[in-house]
Amino acid sequence: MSAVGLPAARRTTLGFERLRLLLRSPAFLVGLGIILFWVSCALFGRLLVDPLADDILNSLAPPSAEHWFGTDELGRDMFARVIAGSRDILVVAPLATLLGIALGTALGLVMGFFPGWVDDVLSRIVEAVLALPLLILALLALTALGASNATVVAAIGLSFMPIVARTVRAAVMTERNLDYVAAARLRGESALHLMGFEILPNILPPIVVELTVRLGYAIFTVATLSFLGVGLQPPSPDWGLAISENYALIGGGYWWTVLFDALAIASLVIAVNLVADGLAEVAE
Amino acid sequence: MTLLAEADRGSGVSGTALRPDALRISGLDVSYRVRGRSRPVLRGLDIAIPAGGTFGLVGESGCGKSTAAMAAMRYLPRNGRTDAGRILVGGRDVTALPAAALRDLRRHSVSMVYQDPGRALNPTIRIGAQVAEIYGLDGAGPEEARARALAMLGRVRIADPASVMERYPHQLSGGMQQRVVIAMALAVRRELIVLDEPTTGLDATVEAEVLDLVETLRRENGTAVLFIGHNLEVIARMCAEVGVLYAGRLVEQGPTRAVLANPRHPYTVGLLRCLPRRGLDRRRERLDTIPGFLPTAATAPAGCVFAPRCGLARDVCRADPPPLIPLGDGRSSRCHFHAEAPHLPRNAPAQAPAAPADRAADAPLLAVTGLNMTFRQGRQAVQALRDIDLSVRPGETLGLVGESGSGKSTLARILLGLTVPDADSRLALDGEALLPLGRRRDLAAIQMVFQNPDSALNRAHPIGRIIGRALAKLAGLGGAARRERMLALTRGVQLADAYLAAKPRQLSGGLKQRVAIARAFAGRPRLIVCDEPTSALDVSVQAAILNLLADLQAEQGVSYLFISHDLAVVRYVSDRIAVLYLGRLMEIGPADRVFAGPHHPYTEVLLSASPGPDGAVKRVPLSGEIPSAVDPPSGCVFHTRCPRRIGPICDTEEPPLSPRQDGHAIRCHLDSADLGRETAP
Amino acid sequence: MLGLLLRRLPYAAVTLFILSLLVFAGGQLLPGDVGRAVLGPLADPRAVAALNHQLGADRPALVQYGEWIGRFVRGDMSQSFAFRAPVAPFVGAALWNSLKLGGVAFTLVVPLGILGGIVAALNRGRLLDRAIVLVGLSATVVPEFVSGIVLILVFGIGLKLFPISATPPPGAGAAVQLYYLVLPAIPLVFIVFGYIARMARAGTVEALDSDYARTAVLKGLPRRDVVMRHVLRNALLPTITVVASQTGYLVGGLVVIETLFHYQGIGSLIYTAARGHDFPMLEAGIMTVGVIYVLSTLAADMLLAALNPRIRAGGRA
Amino acid sequence: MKQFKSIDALRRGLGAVENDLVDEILAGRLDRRSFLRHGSVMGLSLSTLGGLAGAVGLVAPRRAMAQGKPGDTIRVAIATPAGAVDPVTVADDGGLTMLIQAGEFLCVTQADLTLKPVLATSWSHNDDSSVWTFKLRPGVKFISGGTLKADDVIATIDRLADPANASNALSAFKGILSKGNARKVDDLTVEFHLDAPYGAFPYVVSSDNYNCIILPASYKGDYEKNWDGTGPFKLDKFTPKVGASFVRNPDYWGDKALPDRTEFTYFDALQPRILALQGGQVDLIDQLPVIGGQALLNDPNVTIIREKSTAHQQVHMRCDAGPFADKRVRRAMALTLDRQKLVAGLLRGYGEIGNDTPFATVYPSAAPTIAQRKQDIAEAKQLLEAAGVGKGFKVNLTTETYLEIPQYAVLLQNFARAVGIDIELKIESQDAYYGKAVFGQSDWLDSTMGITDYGHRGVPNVFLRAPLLSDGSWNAAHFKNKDYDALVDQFGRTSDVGGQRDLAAKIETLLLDETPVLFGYFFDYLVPTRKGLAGIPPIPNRLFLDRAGFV
Repeated sequence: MSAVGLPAARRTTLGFERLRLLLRSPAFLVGLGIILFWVSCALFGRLLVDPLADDILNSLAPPSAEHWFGTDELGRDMFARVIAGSRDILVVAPLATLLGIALGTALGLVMGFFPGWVDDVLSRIVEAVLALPLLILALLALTALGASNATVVAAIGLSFMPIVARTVRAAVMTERNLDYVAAARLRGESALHLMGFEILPNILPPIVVELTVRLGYAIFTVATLSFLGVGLQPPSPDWGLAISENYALIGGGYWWTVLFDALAIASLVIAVNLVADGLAEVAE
Repeated sequence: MTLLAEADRGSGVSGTALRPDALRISGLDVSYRVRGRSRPVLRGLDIAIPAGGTFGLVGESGCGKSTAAMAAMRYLPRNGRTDAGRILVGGRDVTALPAAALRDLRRHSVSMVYQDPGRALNPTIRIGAQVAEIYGLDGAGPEEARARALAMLGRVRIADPASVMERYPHQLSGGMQQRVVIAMALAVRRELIVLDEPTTGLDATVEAEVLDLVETLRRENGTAVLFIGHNLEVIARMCAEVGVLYAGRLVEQGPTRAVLANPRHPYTVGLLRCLPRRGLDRRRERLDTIPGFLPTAATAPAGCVFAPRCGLARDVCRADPPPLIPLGDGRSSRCHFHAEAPHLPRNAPAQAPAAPADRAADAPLLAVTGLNMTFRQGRQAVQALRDIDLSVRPGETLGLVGESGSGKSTLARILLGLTVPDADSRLALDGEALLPLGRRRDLAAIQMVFQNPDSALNRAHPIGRIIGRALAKLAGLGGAARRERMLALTRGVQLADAYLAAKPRQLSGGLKQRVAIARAFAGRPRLIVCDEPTSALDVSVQAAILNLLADLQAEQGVSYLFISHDLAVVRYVSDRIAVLYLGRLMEIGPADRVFAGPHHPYTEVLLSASPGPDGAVKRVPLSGEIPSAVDPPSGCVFHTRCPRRIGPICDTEEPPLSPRQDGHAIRCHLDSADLGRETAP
Repeated sequence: MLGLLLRRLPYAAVTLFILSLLVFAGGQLLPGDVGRAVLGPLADPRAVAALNHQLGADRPALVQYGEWIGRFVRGDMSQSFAFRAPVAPFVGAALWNSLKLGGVAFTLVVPLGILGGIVAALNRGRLLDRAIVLVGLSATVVPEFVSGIVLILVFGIGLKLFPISATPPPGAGAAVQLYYLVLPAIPLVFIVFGYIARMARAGTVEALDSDYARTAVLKGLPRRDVVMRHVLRNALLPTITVVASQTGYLVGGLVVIETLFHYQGIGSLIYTAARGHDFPMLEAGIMTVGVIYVLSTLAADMLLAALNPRIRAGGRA
Repeated sequence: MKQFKSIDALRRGLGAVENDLVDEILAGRLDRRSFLRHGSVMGLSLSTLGGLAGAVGLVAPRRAMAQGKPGDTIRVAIATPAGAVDPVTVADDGGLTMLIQAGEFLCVTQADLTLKPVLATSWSHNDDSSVWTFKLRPGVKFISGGTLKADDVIATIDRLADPANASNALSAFKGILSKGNARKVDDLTVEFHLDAPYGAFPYVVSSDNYNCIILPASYKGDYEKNWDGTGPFKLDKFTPKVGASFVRNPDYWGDKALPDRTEFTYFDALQPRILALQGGQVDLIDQLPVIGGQALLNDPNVTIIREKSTAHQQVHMRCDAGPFADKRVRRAMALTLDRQKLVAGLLRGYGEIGNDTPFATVYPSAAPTIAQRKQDIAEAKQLLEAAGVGKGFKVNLTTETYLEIPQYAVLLQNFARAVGIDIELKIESQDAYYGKAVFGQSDWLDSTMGITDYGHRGVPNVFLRAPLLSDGSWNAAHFKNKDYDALVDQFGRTSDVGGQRDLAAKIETLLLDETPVLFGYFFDYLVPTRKGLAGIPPIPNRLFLDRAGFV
C-alpha cells in the first residue's frame, strides 16, 4: 500500500482551528481587550502618571478636568491610582496562579500516577486543606507569613495547590490507564519521564483552562485580601486596598474614591472569566 | 465464493403489498455544521423498506450510516440538518410532522435500538419503570403498565424479569441491557425498528443471542427493520436487503444474498476481499486490501466517490459521478463499470511471504507453567488466572480467545511484566526467567500492539518522537543511526516519511496502528503481544494490518500472542489457539485442530456464535451470564452454562487439561469422541 | 446507604485529624506569641512570660497539641487563650450565626441558581441563555466587598431600607433576624448563583444530550416529561456536589461579609483567633469549618447516592 | 487683675513646690490650663486651684458643654476587646473602655491634663517626691457590697505590680513602684514608697494607667463574672466578642449616672463603626481617625467631640547603624518635613505640629523658648553633604497598618525624596511589626526606620523614658546618650514646674540636636456622636458616659 498523503481534512492543525474559533467569540474578544488594556496600564501606566504624588492640601477633590477621577485623602490623583493600581494585582495574581498551577500540577501528577498509599495519604491531606474555604486558608497563610507581595503570591499559590492537584489528579487518572503509558513503561521509562513527558503534555488543555479559571480567582482573592488589609500594603495603589481604605468615605459623598477602583476590579475579573470561558469552550 | 443462505427473510411475508413502505427515504441530504462550516454527511440517499422488510445499511466508519438512522427518527444532533429529501415512515413524512404527530409516530410506529445500551438507559430509573413508561404512554394505568412490562421482559428472555424490574441499568450486563432496550423498542407493535449497531461491544456469544432475539420478535410482530452495521456477517444474517454506504452515498444495493455473492461495485468487492475467510491462512495467501483512505462525504471528490481508491477508475470516473444504475432483480450499483467490478485487480499481492521453516520442534520461546494470578478486591481474593500452562515457539502465532472477563488481557499484562503474577508462577523467555517490568533485563524482547491505536500513541508527541524514543530506549540507538533505523522501520510498516512530523491525531486509525507496530519492532522483539489489534479498525484497514503483521513475522521470525474475539481473524493469523474461560485454559492446540474439533464445549459455542459471512453453522446456544471470578463455580467452571454437561462430575470435579492428539489438549470430562466437531467443511 | 456512610466516616475522621495537624503546624509559624498578643507591644516581657506560662503556651508545641487533641476527642474544645474561657460557647455562637446567614443565602440561591441553570439549558443558544450565563458570570466574579458596599450605600445609608449591620438587636425574633440578614445575604447569593446556575446548566445540557434522553424522546414522551422525569434528576447530580462544595464557603468563608456587615461568624472568629495566637480558638474554629465541610460532602454523597443508584452500590473512588 | 491678697492667703497653706507653681503663674509663664493641671498633680484641691487661678486672673474659658437629659439609652460602637476583659491584662482600647464603665481610679486625667480626684480625695508627697500619701474617699461602696478601704487599694496595686501576674501595668510601674511598697497608714490612707523619686506619680495610678481600677482585696481574677468596681454603672449583660450593656449603679457614691443604660457593640474594623453611626445604629463611636473618617467629619448629623491630645506617631531612626547613625542625616531627614502641611493635610487641622520632642505644647512642662523646627531643604542638603551622603541614599521604612500611619509614611517618603533620600516602605500588620516586641525579634525595634503609634499620656514622662533612654525597652531608635539619660532622670524627680521647664529646655535642645525620633505632629482626639448627644467629657481614650444624654 502506498501512502496517498495526509488526509486533507486532518491537515489543519487543531491549534489553528481553535484560535479561529476563539476569534469568532465576541465575549472572548471583549475579555481579551479589557485584559490587554489593563496589562498595558500595568506596563506603561507609571510612565504616564504618578500614583504616589500627593497634593495633600487638595484632598478628596471631586472629579474635574484636572483630576478625572478626583483625588483621594492624600490628594493623590485617583485616575493615576486606578491606572497604576493594575500593576501589582497583575503581577501578583498571575504569579500566584502560576505557582499554584505548578505546585498543584506536580502534586496532582504524583497523586494520580501513584495510586495506593501515596495517593491515599496525599489525598487526605489535600482533602483536609480543601475543607477550609480558600479565603480563610489564604488569610491564615498571610497571618503566618506576614503581608508582602511575595507572601501574597505564596499564600494564594499554596491555597490553589490542592484544588489544582485534584483537577490534575483526575486528569492523570484517566491518562495513566491509556495504552501509551503502558507502551512507555514497556520500554522502561522512569516514573518521572512518564509523568513529565508522557502524561503532562496530554493534560495541558485542562491545566490551561484551570489556569485561566484560577487567574480569575487569584485576582478576586488578591483584591479581597487587600480589602481585608492583609494583602497588598500601602502605598500600593491597589484597587482592593483603595476600596478598603476609602469605603467608609462614600457615606460622606466621596464616591469617586471607591467607584473607579470597584469598576476596575469588576472589569478585570469579568474579563478574565470571559477569556477563561472562551478557552474552556474551545478546549472541549 | 460460497454465499449466504436464508434469502427469504422479510420480503417473503405475505399480504404486505398494499401497505405503504415501512420506510422510504428519498434524495436525503444531511449536513452538520462543524465549527461554523456546513459539512455534508449524506448525499442523495434513497432507501425503501417494505412493510415487514429488513434492510441492512453497511459501511465503514464515517460513511454516514448512523446519521441515516437518526434522520429516520428525526433526531439529528443539534448541529445536523436535513437539507433535502423526504423520509416517509409508514407513509408519513417525518421531516414535516408537527411535534404532537411526531410524538405519536414515535410512540406507535417507529422505535430504535442503540449502539450502547448502557447509555441508552436512564441510570437513575429502575428498569421496570423505564419499560412500563411506554405502556403508560400507550394509555395503560400504572398496574397494567407494570404487568405488561413484566411480560415484555419475559418475551426478551430475561430470566427472573420480576427482579430485573427492580434493578438499575448498571446492575445488568451489557447483553441484558440490550435486551431491555429491545423490550422497549418492541414493547408495542411497530412498523419499523431501527437498529444502530446493536451488538457492537458485545461478546460474540451474546451478540448471537441478541440477534436471534431481534429476529424472533421481528417475525412475530411483522416489524420492518433498518439495521445499521459495519459487520457484513451480521448484516447477512439479519437482512434480506443490503445497502452499501460509502462517503455518504449508497454505492450498491440489492438482496443481501446476491450482493454478497456477486458484488457489482468495486468497493463492495474490495470490502469482501478484505475479510479473512475460512480456509484462508496467512502462510498461504494474503488478504486483499483497498488502497487509500476512507473519505467522508465532505472530503469526497467530485466524480465517483470511490474513484481515488478504485483499481478500475478511469477519467470518466473522476469527472462524472455515476448514478445508481439499476441492474435488475432489485439490484443497483453506483458504478460506471459495474460489470467489471468482480474483476477488480488485487491491490495487495496474493503471494504470501516466504514462510519460515516449520519450527514446531524448536524449544519454546516462551514457556509459562503453573501461572496463577490472584488479586484482591476489597477483602476478597479473586483468581483471575489459574494454573495456566502454555508455550509459544519462535516464529509462531498463538491465538488467545475467550469472552470478556476470561483473563486474556491479564495474561497479556503478566507476560509484558505490567502485572506481577502469584509467586509460584513460572515464566521463561528463551529459558530465562521473565521478571516483572522493573527488573526485566531485555525490555525489547516482549512488546505489545494495543487494541486502540488512539490511546496507544501519545497524542502530544509527533510520530517521529514516538518511534525515536522507542529506538533510543529499546535499541539503544542515537543520532544518525537512530534516524536511519527509524526510516527503515517506518518504511517497513509502509508509513510515508512525511508522517514522522505529524501528530497522531492527523493520522487515520490504520496509520496509527502501523506506528504502534513500528514502535513494537523498534528493538529486536522476540514476542509481540497483539491485543485485539484490529478490532477498532474498519474491515479494509484490518486486512492491511493483518498482512503487515504476517509480513513482519515472516521477515523477522517474531512470535505473536494474538488476542482477539473475532474467530475468523484468529483462525487466519494463528498457528495454535488457546481458549480461556474464567481464567482457566479450556483448550489449546494447533489452529486447524481447534477449529476442526473435537472442540471443548465452550469452544464449540464460540465457533457457532460466529459463523462468518459465508458459513452457516448450527447455533449452539449459551445460557446465562459468565459467572463472577470472585465466586467461580465449583468443579468445571463452565458447568453452569455447558450445553454438554454430563452429570454431577462436572459440578464437583474440575477436569484436567488432557492431551488429545497432535498437541491438542482439552479440559473436559467428555471423551474426544463425544465432543463436537466442525459441521461445515 | 448506611454501608456507604460507614465506609466514608473513617475517611472523614482522618481528614479532620490531618486538618488539625496542619493547623497546628501552621500555627507554629504565626509571628509573636499569645502573651504578647494579649498584653500588647508595650507590655513588660516579664508579664508576657508570666501570661504565656499561665496559659501553658510556653510548653513544647507537641505537648500542647497532644493535650488539645486529647481533650478534643473527648468533646472538650479547651479554653481560649485570649478570653480565658471555654472555647465552645464562642464557636457555638459564631457557628450559629454563620449557619443563619449561610442558611438565608442558601435558601435564596439554591432554587434560584438551579432554576436559572435549567432555564438557560432549555433555551440553549438563545438570548435568554446568554443573558443568564452572562449575569451569572458577572455576579459570581465580582468580589463580595464590591457588591456589599454598593448594597450598604444604596439600601442601608441611601434608602435606609435595611439595617447595614447583620447583627440584630438582642432578643430579636426570627422575622427581625431575617430582616437583618437579607442585605448581607445578597452578595453571597451573587457569588454562589453563578456556580450553581452554571453547573445546573451544564448538567442539564449534558443530560439533554445524553443517550437516555434520546431514548426518552424517541419513546414519544412529551418534552415536559422528558425533562422532568429523565433529565432533571441526572442533571442535578453534579449540581449537588457544587452546592455541597459551597457549604464550606457559606459557613466559613464569609470573612468579608462578616467584616462589612459587622457579623460575628465563624470566619471572623478564625481570623481573629489566628491574629491573636489564640491557638485553641483557632483549632476549634477550623475544626468546626472542617466538620461542616466534611458533613456537607458526606450529605452530598448520601444525596447523590440516593439519587444515583450507581454510586449507592459502588461508592466513589 | 491679680488679687495678691487672696493669693497670699492661699499660699500660706502651701509647701515650697506649690509656691513655686504660684510663682510661675505670677510670672506669666503658665496659662490657666497648665497651672490647673500641674497643681492637680501636687494634690492641690480643685477649689484651691480654682481660687488661685481666679486670684491671679486666669479666667476659665467657659466650655460650652451642654448637659443632656437623664434616662436615655446610649449606644456606642467600640473596638472589640482583644481578649478577656481582665483589669490585670487588658491592653487595648476596647478592653479599657469596658474596664472604666464600672471601675474607677484613684484619680482621673481630665481633658486639660489635670487630675480629678475620684476614689482618692487628695494626695501629697514628701520633699523629694519619693513617698506619696493618698487619702481615700470614705463611704465608697463596691458593686459587690464592700466598702472601699486602704487594703483594697493596696491589693489592687500589688496585684498589678507583681511580675508574676502577667500585669500590663508592669511597664508603667517599672522603676517607680514595686510590689509591697504600697503601705496602709489607716483604713483611708495609703502611702506609696517609690523606687526612686518621681514627681508625676499620681498619673501612674490615675486613669492614665488604665489597669489601675480599684477592686476589692478579695478579687479573685474573675472580672468577667462580676464586673466589680465602684463606678456609676454596673453591668447588665456581657457577651464576649459581641457587646456589653450597663445600667445605672443606684449605690454610686457620687452624682448618679444620667443614662438609664449604655449599650456597647463591638466592631473589629473602623469602617463598619463609621457606617453604623451613619446608618443610625449607634449614637457614638469610640474614636475617629481623620484619615478614613472624613465622611463623619463633614456629616451634618454628627457632632465631633474634639480635644487636644498628646497621642502621636514616632518616626524612629536607628542611631547605631545604617545611614542614620550620623545625627546630621537624622536632622536632615527632620528638616524635610513640612509640618504645617502635615497637620493641615493629613490631619485636616485636627492636631498640632510637633517639634521632634515628646513635649507637646499642651504639657505645662514644655519649654516655650525652643524654636519650632521648619522645613528647610537647603539646610538638609547641606547636612547630607557634610555627612558624605550628598547624593542621597536608600532606606527602608518599616511600619504598621494603624490609623493614618501608612499615609504618614507615604508623605514622609515624598518629603524625603526632595533631598535624595529614597524611602522604601514596608507596611505590615501590627502583629508582624511588633513581633515579640523584644530586641532582635521585632521589626519595630530592629528596623532602620519605623513609625510607631503612641497613645495619649497626661505627662511626657513615659514618652521620655522607654522609647529614648539608653536602656529603654521601646528604644527602637537605639538612642544611647548618657546626658539625655541623666536629664530625664532629673526631670522625673523634679516636681516643680519651673525646674521641669528648665530641664525640658535642655532635653528638647539635646533631642533636636540628636533627633533620634521625629515627632511630626500630635493629633487631636475625636469622638463622633449623633447630633444632640451631650455630656461626654473630651478625655482622650477614656469614654465616660455617666453625664451623657440627648439634648
